[in-house]
Amino acid sequence: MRVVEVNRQLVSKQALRVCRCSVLGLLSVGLTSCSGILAPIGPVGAGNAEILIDATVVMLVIVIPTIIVAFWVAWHYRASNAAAEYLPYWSYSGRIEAVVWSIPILTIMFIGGLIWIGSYRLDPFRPLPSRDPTLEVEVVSLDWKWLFIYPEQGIATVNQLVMPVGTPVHFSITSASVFNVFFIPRLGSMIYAMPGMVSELHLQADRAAQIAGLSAQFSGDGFSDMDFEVRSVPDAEFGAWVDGVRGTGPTLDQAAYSELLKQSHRVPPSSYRAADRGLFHAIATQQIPPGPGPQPEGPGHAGREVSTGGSD
Amino acid sequence: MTETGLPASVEAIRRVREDPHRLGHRAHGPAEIIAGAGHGMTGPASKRIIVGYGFWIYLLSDIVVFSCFFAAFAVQRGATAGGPTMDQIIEVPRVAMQTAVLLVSSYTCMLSFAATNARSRLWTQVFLAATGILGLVFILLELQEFAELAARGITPQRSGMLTSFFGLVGLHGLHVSAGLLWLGTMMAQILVKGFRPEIVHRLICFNLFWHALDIVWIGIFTIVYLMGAG
Amino acid sequence: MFGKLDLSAVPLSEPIPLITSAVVILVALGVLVLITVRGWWPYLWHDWITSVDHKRIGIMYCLLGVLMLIRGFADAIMMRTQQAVAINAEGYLTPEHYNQIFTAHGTIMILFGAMPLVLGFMNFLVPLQLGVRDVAFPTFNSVGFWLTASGALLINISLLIGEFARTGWLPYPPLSETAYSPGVGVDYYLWAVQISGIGTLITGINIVTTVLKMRCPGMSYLRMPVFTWTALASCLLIVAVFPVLTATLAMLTLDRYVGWHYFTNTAGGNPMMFVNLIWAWGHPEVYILILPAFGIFSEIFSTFSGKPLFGYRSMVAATLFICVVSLLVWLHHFFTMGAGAAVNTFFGISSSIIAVGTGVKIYNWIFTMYGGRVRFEVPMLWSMGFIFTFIIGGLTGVLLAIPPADFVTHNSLFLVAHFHNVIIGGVVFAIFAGAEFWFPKAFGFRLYAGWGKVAFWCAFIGFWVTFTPLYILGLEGMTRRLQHINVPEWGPWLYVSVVGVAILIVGVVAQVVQLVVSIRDRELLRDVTGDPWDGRSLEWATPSPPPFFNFAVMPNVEGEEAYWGIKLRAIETQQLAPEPKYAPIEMPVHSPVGVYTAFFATVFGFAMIWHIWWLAIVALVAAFAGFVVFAWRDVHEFEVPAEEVARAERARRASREALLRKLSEEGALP
Amino acid sequence: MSNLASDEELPTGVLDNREDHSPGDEPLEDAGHWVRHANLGLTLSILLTAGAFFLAGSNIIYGPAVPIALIVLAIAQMGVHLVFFLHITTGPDNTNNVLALAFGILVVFLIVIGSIWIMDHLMQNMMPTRMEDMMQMQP
Ligand code: HEO
Ligand code: HEM
Ligand SMILES: [Cu+2]
Repeated sequence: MRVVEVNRQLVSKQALRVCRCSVLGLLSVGLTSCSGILAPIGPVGAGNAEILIDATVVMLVIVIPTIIVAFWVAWHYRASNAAAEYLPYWSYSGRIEAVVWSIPILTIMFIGGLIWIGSYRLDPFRPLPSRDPTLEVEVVSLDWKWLFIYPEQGIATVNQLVMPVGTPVHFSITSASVFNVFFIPRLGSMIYAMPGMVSELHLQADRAAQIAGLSAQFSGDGFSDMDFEVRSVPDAEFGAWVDGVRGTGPTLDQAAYSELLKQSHRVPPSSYRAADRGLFHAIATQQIPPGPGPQPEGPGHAGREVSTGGSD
Repeated sequence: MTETGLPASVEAIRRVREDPHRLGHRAHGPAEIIAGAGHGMTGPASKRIIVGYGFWIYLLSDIVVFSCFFAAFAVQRGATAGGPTMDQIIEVPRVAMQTAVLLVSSYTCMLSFAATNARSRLWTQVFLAATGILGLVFILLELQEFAELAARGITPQRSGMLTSFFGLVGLHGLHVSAGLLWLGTMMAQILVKGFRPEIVHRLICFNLFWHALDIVWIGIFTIVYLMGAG
Repeated sequence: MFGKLDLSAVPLSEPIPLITSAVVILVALGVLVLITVRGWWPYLWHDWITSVDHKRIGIMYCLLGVLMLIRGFADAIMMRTQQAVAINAEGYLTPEHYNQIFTAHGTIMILFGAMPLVLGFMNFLVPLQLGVRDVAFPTFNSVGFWLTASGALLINISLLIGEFARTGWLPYPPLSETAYSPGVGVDYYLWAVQISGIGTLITGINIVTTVLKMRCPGMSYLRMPVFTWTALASCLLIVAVFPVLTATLAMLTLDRYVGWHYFTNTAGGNPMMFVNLIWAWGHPEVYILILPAFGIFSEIFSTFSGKPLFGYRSMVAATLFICVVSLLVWLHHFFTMGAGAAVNTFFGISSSIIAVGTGVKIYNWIFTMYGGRVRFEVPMLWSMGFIFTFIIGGLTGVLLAIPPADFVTHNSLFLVAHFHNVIIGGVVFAIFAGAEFWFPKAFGFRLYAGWGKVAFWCAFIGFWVTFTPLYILGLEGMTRRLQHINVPEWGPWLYVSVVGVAILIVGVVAQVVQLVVSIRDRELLRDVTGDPWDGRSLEWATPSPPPFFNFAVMPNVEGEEAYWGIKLRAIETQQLAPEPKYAPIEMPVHSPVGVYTAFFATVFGFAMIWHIWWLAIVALVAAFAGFVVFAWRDVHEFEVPAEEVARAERARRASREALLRKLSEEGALP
Repeated sequence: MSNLASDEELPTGVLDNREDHSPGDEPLEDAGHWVRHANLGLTLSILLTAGAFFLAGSNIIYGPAVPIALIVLAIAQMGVHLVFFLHITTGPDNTNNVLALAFGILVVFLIVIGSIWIMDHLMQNMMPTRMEDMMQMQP
């Protein structure tokens, strides 16, 4: 995405939001708050939402008349309507067949183009254009919490992500146990977190906000609480926050990490004053073995897993 | 609406003249009823063909099972997890031996069916027995290979690559073993019952099965062994 | 001796599964006692359990499907109520329990509810529509059905003994590997699905062979009814992709049982490969369900419009097009896994291309009604409900097929709403429509329309009230499979959804009442002619219910819409075709091999799940022995004497002649 | 008529009485014909197999092309098996068999090639070793 385009999107944001709300309103036939993926606060999310809405509108243009015609035809040719002609043998018309095939084909040609361009433009691996330097964040999904390592700052957090406004963030994502999906709805695109793999995602927040992130792939009993808080803050505040974190809390060394590896529910946000630089790499390449999963069950539960410890 | 529940037909018949061509309802000329091959005009095919064809469809689906194991092997070839690599576990001479044995067994299998068609019980049994013995040799060679690998600590539990290797080769071996069981049963049936139609139909199927296993083996020795050794 | 199994496998501390299973067991016992007291066993055994008649097997498939739909629906009610009460709270279901419920719901609904129903329809209808007497392999047909029943039984056993998987209906590793799911839940899943999958494969092979090799004289490909075409396409997909399921599950089984590394997250295992393979099956699977549904609607639209299907050839082409293209779209279920833009583009475009084939069908149905005499009988109501619902569901499907849009909707409730929209609006509506439509054919009397209409409206409104909120919640960022909700703002929509479920419950009740009322009034609703809807394909040429040999004489087809042609000729000439010469008919003998195999398959599965190795071996040997005994039998067929054939056929002719007389008495004829 | 008398008599119709044929079955010929057929098939297979094993162990052709040659030989040999052992031909009596085979090959092809393509891209994009390289490149 070129810078100009990003700007254009920023300018048209207001208009876009009106459009969004109306489509959403259409869907919900009622009042609804404009939040979620149709109220993005970053360029990626804006791209996602715009494509979603454009495609919806284009298809509705075909689909609504289709539905109306279907019901009109059914009603008009009802058996009790003696006024309607009856053509008991009419079952073929080359011209209609041609139209019937072309309407969907043409629609899909447009959608196909959208898919093509959109897939490349919004490829999660593709860096965002920006004059500001990119912030690196390493993300590890654990049972059942998220670990964020800021390699450049040398700090780490659990279940909280703080990022500066207007700065692209490059996430390198892996998992230390099972699959999860890293997703911050209002920033846009999600991507899988997988053991032994490093997926990448580029996101950016355009204004200061406090929003939520979550796992979008079921990962076990603690999954429902695998959400984390996301704060986008002005640059200065970010610096202050980093300094604050550096000044407090424990360090993330092997021992602390192996504590994290154990399964636990509802882990409150916390932070580490210092994090091992090579830790993420060691996790991703599985030099540190992945989390152990549920601990051996107590007696008397043949074949059944019961709540697997952890703080709740 | 009439009371008879045939509103459309009655109305249609009234207006049949509106469509003298009966578009889409033209009869394709009176055809006499002929039982035959199921190609549309002739009615259901004979049992022999139905059975053979059904089994053919089954075989295609079985090949799809194999294709998944092939795909897994292709994907996990490099996943040695620090363990042995492909070229360290392959012994080409034995594979050549196995291939030869299986190929000849395919040949004898086909001869057995030629004998069946010539209604020779003796030769059918002889060639089936030959097929079985060759199949057994194949299995023994494979077991020997697996045992030797295991003795060197090379087991499927060692790495993803070995898992997919043993999985693919073992699946084929399992099929051959099942084929042997089937073959034994068939020989007993011929002995007891002779060439009844249903037994001949089963022999057709067995023939198909055995040849299909040979085709799969061609894929295995090429992709796993020959290409792995290189 | 009993592997991992001991008394503690029964979840004594959890009242819900315990009470449910107690009730189920009591009801089952009650039914068994009733059967015994009434002395129905011989009838059940000879005419149903060991039957190899495709119609009986079809009906049993449907019965199984309906039972499982109800079970799945009960799960759905629990999930919806749990989510409504668990807002910033724990709700009444623990995660362990809730996670089993959605897994069981998905698995049961798709593999043991919808699949058996669809297979049941195919079994019942394909030979009738082709004008033949049975499927290609009647005995294997029975094996196939009973294996599916065996899988369903295993899943339901898990309610009481042990637990079910807690992984989602497609058990992604590493979560489903032993390290993260040490219990027996995943093993139940694996064996239940594996066994029933093999049953499905057998049925698929059977129907492909039937359609390709066993048509009555004159039934060329382009004269086959569209339902049969869709059955063929669906079964081709079964034959193509169920082996993929078999292979994938076998690999996961090897990982779990002998410590191999196909999909583990260590030692070179590759969990992404599972995702890849399972969707290579999973995506075509949903088209296996929807294609026959399209077939059902095609028959209904044309019958109730009193017109041939518009664009028959287009319809066939679109069916085959969907069949083939559906084999190359599977990646759209994991766009967000990171395969990159090129791959996503390819699979995104191929997915949306499916909409072309589907769109053609929709338009052809509309033009079928055009110029017709549309009768709004209950099947037609379902069909109109389908058009509306499915188009919207398809639209959201295409949205999901756009990778950048999927990047924010994947695994959200938007997705959940999409697939319920197409599955309920497509498959389930088709099943209800088809049930109304062919019920008289199967049982000899019609269903009472009044309650049918109530059921339809409840289902239609209930569906939209239940699932529209989920679309909205998905757009709000709510993800699927949440046991409790931490965002109170979502609450109102979840309550609305519960209201929808309540309406659906009323619909289900109405459906049951309809059945009861219809059985009570069956004499009033009796279908004496065998052609209650003024039908067009060959199944309506037989009496209702058809004799076990279907056709006294194989019809000789001379054009499209075989029965329509025969019927019009009869009306035109005011007489039936001349009476044929009756000949004896060979029919396959009944055989217990199906239940026998399935019994040992169940035992085998159960033994494997609980690591009772000796029992597993015993079961395998017993199953093999059974097959050998079966292979040894001498009598495969019995002869129906010509007189019996003649008697049945003359009764049929008499009723048709009466109908013709009535027509001319009414003066309806030109 | 070499087929068994006990099998039901095939009817004569408008088409050739053997207009349909199932794979693996031997169409109407005398036994000698099929033995010759089998001999030919065996000979061809032996040649192709020997060729494959020979090529794999030698450097007679350009090394990197050896796998290609092996695959071509394998395909040829599968063809030989289909024709000589399974009696799949292009005749009209075989249309359905060939169609089924084509469908099967299509499915196998889609699954194998599709999986390899997808998995390749996934690994390319996300193997952590790739990161390792990048880290080494950094100053
Ligand atoms: C019967 C079942 C069924 C059917 C028929 C469909 C139909 C379609 N589905 Fe859906 N699906 C089904 C069942 C599922 N789908 C899923 C998930 C799913 C996902 C993955 C989303 C994700 O995980 O992130 C995508 C991309 C699609 C796409 C589509 C498309 C493009 C169609 C098309 O076939 C729709 C075509 C129909 C249309 C378009 C309407 C009619 C056309 C007209 C009127 C012509 C004019 C219109 C246009 C040209 C647009 N589906 C899942 C989730 C599984 C899970 O994750 O657990 C299930 C179960
Ligand atoms: C009758 C009304 C139905 C209701 C109210 C209902 C409700 C639900 C709910 C609440 C979920 C869980 C959503 C979540 O993950 O948050 C779900 C999942 C699912 N449903 Fe349904 N459902 C219904 C019918 C069906 C039918 C008929 C089918 C298929 C034939 C089906 C297939 C599925 C599948 C495959 C899942 C996914 C399971 C998983 O996450 O692993 N449902 N349904
Ligand atoms: Cu799909």
